[in-house]
Amino acid sequence: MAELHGESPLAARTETLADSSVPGALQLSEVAFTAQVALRVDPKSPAAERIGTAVGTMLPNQPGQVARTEQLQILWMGPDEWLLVGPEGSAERIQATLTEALGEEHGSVVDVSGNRTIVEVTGPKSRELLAKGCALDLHRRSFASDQCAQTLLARAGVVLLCRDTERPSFWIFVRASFARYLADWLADAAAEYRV
Amino acid sequence: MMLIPCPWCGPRNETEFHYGGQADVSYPAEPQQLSDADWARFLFYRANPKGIFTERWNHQAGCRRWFTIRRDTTTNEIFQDDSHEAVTR
Amino acid sequence: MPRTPGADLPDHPDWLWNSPEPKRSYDVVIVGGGGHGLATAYYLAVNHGITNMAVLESGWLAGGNMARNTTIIRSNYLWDESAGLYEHAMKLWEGLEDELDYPLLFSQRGVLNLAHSLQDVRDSKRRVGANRLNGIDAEWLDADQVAEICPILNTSEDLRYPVLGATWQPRAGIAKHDHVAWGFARALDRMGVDLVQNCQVTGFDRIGDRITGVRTTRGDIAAGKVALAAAGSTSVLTDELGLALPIQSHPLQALVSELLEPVHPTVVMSNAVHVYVSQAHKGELVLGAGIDSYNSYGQRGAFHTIERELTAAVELFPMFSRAHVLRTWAGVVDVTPDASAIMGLTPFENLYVNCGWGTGGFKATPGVGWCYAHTIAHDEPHPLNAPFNLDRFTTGALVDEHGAAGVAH
Amino acid sequence: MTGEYRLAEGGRINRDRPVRFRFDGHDYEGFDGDTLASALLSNGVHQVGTSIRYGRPRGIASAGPEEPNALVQIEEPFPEPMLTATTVELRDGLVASSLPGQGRLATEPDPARYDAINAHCDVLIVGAGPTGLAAALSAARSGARVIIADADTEFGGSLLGSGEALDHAPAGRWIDRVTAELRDTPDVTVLPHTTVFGRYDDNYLVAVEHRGEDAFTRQRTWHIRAREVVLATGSHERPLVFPGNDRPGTMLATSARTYVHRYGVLPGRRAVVFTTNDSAYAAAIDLHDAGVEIAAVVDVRPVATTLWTARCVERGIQILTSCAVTGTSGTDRVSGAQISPVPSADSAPTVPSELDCDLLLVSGGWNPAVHLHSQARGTVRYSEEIGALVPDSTPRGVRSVGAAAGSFTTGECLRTGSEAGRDAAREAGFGADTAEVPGAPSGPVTPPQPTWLLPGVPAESGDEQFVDLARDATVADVRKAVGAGMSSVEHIKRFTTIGTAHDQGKTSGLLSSGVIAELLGVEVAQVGATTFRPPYAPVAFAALAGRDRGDLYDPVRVTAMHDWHLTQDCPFENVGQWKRPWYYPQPGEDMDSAVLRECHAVRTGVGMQDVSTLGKIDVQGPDAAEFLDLVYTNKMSTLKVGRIRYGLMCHADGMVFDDGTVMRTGEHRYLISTTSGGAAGVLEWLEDWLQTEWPHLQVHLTSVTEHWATIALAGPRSREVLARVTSDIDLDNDAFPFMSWTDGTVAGKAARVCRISFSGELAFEINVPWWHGREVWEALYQAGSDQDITPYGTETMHVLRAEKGFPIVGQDTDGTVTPHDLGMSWAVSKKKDDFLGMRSFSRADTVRSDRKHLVGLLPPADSAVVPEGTQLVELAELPEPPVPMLGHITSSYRSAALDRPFALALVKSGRDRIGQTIYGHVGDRLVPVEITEPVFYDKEGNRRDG
Repeated sequence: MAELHGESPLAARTETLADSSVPGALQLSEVAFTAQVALRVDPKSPAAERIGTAVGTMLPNQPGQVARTEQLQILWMGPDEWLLVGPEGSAERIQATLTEALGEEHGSVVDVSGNRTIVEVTGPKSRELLAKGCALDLHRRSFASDQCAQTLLARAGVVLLCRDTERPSFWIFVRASFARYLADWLADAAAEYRV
Repeated sequence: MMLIPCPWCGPRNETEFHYGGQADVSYPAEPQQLSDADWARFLFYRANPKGIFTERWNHQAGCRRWFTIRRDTTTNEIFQDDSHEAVTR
Repeated sequence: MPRTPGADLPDHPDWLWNSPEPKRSYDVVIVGGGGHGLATAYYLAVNHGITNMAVLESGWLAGGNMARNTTIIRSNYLWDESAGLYEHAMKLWEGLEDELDYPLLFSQRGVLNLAHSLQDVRDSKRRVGANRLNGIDAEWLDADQVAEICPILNTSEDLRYPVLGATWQPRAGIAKHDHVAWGFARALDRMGVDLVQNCQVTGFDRIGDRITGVRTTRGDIAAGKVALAAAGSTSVLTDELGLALPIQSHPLQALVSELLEPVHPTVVMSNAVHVYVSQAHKGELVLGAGIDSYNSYGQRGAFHTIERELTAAVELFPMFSRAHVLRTWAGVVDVTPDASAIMGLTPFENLYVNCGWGTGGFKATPGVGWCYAHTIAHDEPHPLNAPFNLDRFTTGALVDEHGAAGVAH
Repeated sequence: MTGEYRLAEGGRINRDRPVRFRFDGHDYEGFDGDTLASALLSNGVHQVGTSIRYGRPRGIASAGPEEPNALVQIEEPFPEPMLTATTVELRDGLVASSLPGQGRLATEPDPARYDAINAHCDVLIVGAGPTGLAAALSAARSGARVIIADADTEFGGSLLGSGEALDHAPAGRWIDRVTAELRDTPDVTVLPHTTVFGRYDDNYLVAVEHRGEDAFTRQRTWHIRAREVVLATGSHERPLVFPGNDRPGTMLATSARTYVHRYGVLPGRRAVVFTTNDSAYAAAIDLHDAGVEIAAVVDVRPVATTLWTARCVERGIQILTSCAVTGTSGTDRVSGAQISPVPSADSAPTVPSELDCDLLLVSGGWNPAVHLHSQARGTVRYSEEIGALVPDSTPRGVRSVGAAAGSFTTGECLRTGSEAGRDAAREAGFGADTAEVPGAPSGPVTPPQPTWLLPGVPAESGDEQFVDLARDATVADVRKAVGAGMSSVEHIKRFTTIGTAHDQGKTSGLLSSGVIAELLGVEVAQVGATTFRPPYAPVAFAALAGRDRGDLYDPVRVTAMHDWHLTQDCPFENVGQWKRPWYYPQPGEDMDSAVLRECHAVRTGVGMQDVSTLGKIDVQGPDAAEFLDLVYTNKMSTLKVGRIRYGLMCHADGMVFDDGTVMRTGEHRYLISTTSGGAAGVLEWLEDWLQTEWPHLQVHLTSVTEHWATIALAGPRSREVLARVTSDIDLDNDAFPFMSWTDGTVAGKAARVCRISFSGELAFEINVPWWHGREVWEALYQAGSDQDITPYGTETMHVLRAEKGFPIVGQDTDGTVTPHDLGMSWAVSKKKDDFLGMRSFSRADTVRSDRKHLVGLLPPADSAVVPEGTQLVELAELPEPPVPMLGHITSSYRSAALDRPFALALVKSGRDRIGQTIYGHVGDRLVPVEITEPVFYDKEGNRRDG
């Protein structure tokens, strides 16, 4: 059941993010209300294969790999763990698909849509901005499109997803309770680009 | 700032990890059958070698998996598998 | 000659100690020439008349944690057992300068232990109450009173974790660590005790479960009794005997700034934000942090610990912003599961153990010496160190200073 | 006005931009590009203060970070203590003063911003002198990611001050060309004015970039993870020890050369040059050519190098070989140097001759800057050939090259630098070649003659022979330390304080080892040196604090309803990183009255609390029940789907460490809750057991803490309020009994509703997805408005649960408390074979009958609340300390329902003392308190069903 959403975790920071954006250098905004479903299943099991068939792509089996379908991004989160990200309102449909494909096999499907929100960071200054708080090597050769990583950004745990190596563009998945902190941190770190 | 090789996510800064101390300390099969002294050994006694230490880490900020590495407690060089060549520097 | 503030410390005496060759036999051999080893030898000589004794040090005398700590002295521990031992040490500190006839620069400028959360406040008041009933000077101060004692401390409510108050022990303070060690060493040298440097103990001689001597890089040395005072290296020694100890060795880092005009009148410790600060006699700020999480004998720690510590320092003391870090270093501290020490007999006859002082070693120095000497001389623990036996890990009668008191260092 | 010592032309200063500054109360002018030191020298100011112990005048002794004397306090633009005049960039309006002793910190807040950045590279090159630039060129051309950093404001290193020609052209051209190429190469980061000050595990190097006083960010800390590191850190010239070696006008020879070439400043008019090696000759020649009269070059060696001799002869400079400076004259400035032949076994003592001079240049050899090498666990050895410590090993991934490795000619530095850059890039996996390097003049070199104590100088003059100028420590001090029985360099350093000043012994470190060696009669190699600890150069606290300041010091975690709370102006309690409403004061209310009102509302009407911060973990799998049986003290496998049970978790030592509710949401599925602060720790703890001890158990854990916004609706009217916003949930007791849950719709949103109560009242816990939290909260608030629905905070929650005797883990427990101590044996299963903590309950200490128990306490009804933390004693009169203590008060409040104060406490044998009166020690008073059962209110539990 798709339903109208209330208030996203960064609704109160919409302006902060917009104000921190610098045309031609940096664009910051929230991507709110995506459907997010946590999946745990043995990647070698028939269930994993069934799930691959059901969602239209095999579950990525390399650390940090992201698989895409028209509707879904599937992020590798651990050796038997994935995060499926879909459009707003699709969480129940994704869960149903996964649960059905899982069948009687051991695995878990949990709606975690509210758990994290997403900050999109785009523009030539993105990497530098992120580097101020993220120790991962974000160079195009090390962290390319459709790669993801769970790591720390400033003092918050995040999932980083490279959406586009060239522009470049990143999604930062952050726990809802940490989202304002992260937005404030990003604004502070981006402040120098406005002068 | 050690670079700790998570077997899944690859080398990451030590700040992403939580230390778990000595590896291979198994929970006793039948705790109720143990003497107090043996139970105390399980609870509180851990090896404390100066040199190579087989120890556990949890990739807390990453994939959340626990894993085991060997590390030299005098140099922080880390060894994987049975290799004598440090994987880090 | 005009001397500038911060120019110097009092002069050392003209003579300190000899560096003799070890003899082949002693009544007592103390393994470890740090503060604890030296103090123990001192009280063995003074209180128990034992002088046919050697203190064996693998490197240079008092060059381990004694040379690396942040010199804070206090006795405001929660549990009766800890309070008894540390307060005994405090009383000894109060007379030590005269006794050793050495300028130890023991300065009772007080220690503030800050509270940053409501639970910190409860724990602090609990500790203050326990301290007072144990005869230890202690007060609970609210944020305004804290600001009166230490005006440079940021007590505003804007802090991420505001200072809600603090415990205050006026008799607490700092001393000059080298001077303390050298004071003991000089006294021992005068009494004919051998201080043997560059002498690494590599093993033990034993007959059954009776220890008869030590093997060293400078030859075998027979000993009536062998007392370990080797802090983080203790398990390396006892592994040889198959004697397991519940200690883990961790790095503990500290740093100093340049010499600065006096701004900081006391000692401030904050466990919640992991920093402790004093301003030493010459004017340098001395800062410490929490221990690094992993086992290490490397005498160096990780940089992020230093960064976090300085962040906390600048938050609490905004005026430190442009002070400079001159030097950072690390010691190796041996930590027990209950953050309390182990001192007493061992399953081996004539072998005694003192370790596990974690971050509390320096402040306990004379108290340890006094009690450990008693333990060695009488072959039974002094009442003050009796609770710090190894058996407590089996019975469960821990002296859980980190679980309950939440205050380290 | 140009300073009288400024050359008419030359130098890398910008003569079009004069800069006015003030030093020690006098106004001066210099140029953009000057340091404070060069500007002072250009105005003829040598003395920049007095020494710390003896108050002796001291002058500028160097041109770089090794400066031991010229310490300054910056006053404007903002106070900063203890910088070296030789590294302070001149700027308009700079106000500084000399600083012999303690620096001064500003009392006003520092307005500057500081931050940090992470960087990764294949090759990090530390130092951008000839060696570093050549290395960078080789590495950069291979396509490797290169970072090159240099502490100086511009690249070039020694070339900036040497006036050397490369390929017969001024070296500056090569520097500019290389720097430009590096800047233009993709993936090369060029960092001038950036000091790499520490090397940590796995090639993690830390640097501070000085971005400028007017920059948005004043200083930036770089955290650099490098595959390979090339240490092209150069070397420091060493002074010489002789009587009166501290007089202003005494300067390192090559520094004087730097002042001429880089700043166009003559450091004096007539110089004596005292050396043990060839490098000072270049200084003598260059200063001569710039117009300084060279009175003599005094060389301790018996023979000078032919090339240099010829150049001196050309210029009429006399060379005095086998001679030494054995004294100086002058008051505030050197006016003459006494020269004596170095005595040999068969020579008779001679009377020194005196040469007039206003500048005494010294060179005692060169110390490679091995600091970072040493921090990388590289070993060093004492090299007899160059009389200095040189790298003696190659730590993995770190190579020292050029002067840092003991190669001192520019040609050699360029060549080996280029090779090192190539090798480092190759090691990092790039097909690199050596970049071509320009030709640099070089010639035969006569080996230096390391000199520590001058032979023939009387011991009495030891207190005028300075070993560490910064600490005013002399040969006499070292002699005293040795005389006191000390032989370790570490002891002597501590005894004399040598090497402990702002420069951490850059000029004095090895010098003191040499002096110690001579006094002990041993080799320098035996004495060794003290450890090189980070930072290489002083670094400001704020630079390391970075941007994690103020609100960014630690994340502020908030719930979905946070903005609503903000509208109520409620104070917040920090609970871990969370901000939780503490209480909601109405106008004129203090905390006590607000809490009494809130408590009363919940007991008599209806209240609501934001409890979203509680941790939530989804537990799934066929073995979920078995797993939970192992980690909770009570049995969870028997819980029926749809029902909820309270659970306690213990560590294996039997001590309580977390608690919460367990909902069975399916045959193989549970949702468990944790304390607000404990969520992350509990999840990791559970994963630990699951992954490492019981990997055979088929269970998956997923944190869903923030997925849900959770509202507690509590009080006898709660059912009535909830009924107004839900139509599909039967709220009747029988249909929806205590400790059960159901899914339904609340305020139009899909919700999971639980019948649990932490207050003892009829209560519901409503869970909705995060983004509906505020809407549903407001809907409930609206629905209860006619019932005076009362939002309440953590304080009221604490009071209400305490009235019911419910403990709070972390407040009523402290890591030493078992479930039995809490009186919660009912939550410890006796039917299970094992669970975490079970074995520990039968240890000698845990079976003691006199353990501390959680009990209730009643102070006199009309008395004040007894403070939490109060210690409890048995006797009405206090004996002398130590006073035996029975325990302490863990929770203490005024109860609205009971209209009296009450408390919870951990008391020795507490349950056996119920009914007894003991005493709380409050201030210096004893307050009687009666021990009671811990449940004060609704003992029968009748209220939970409304």
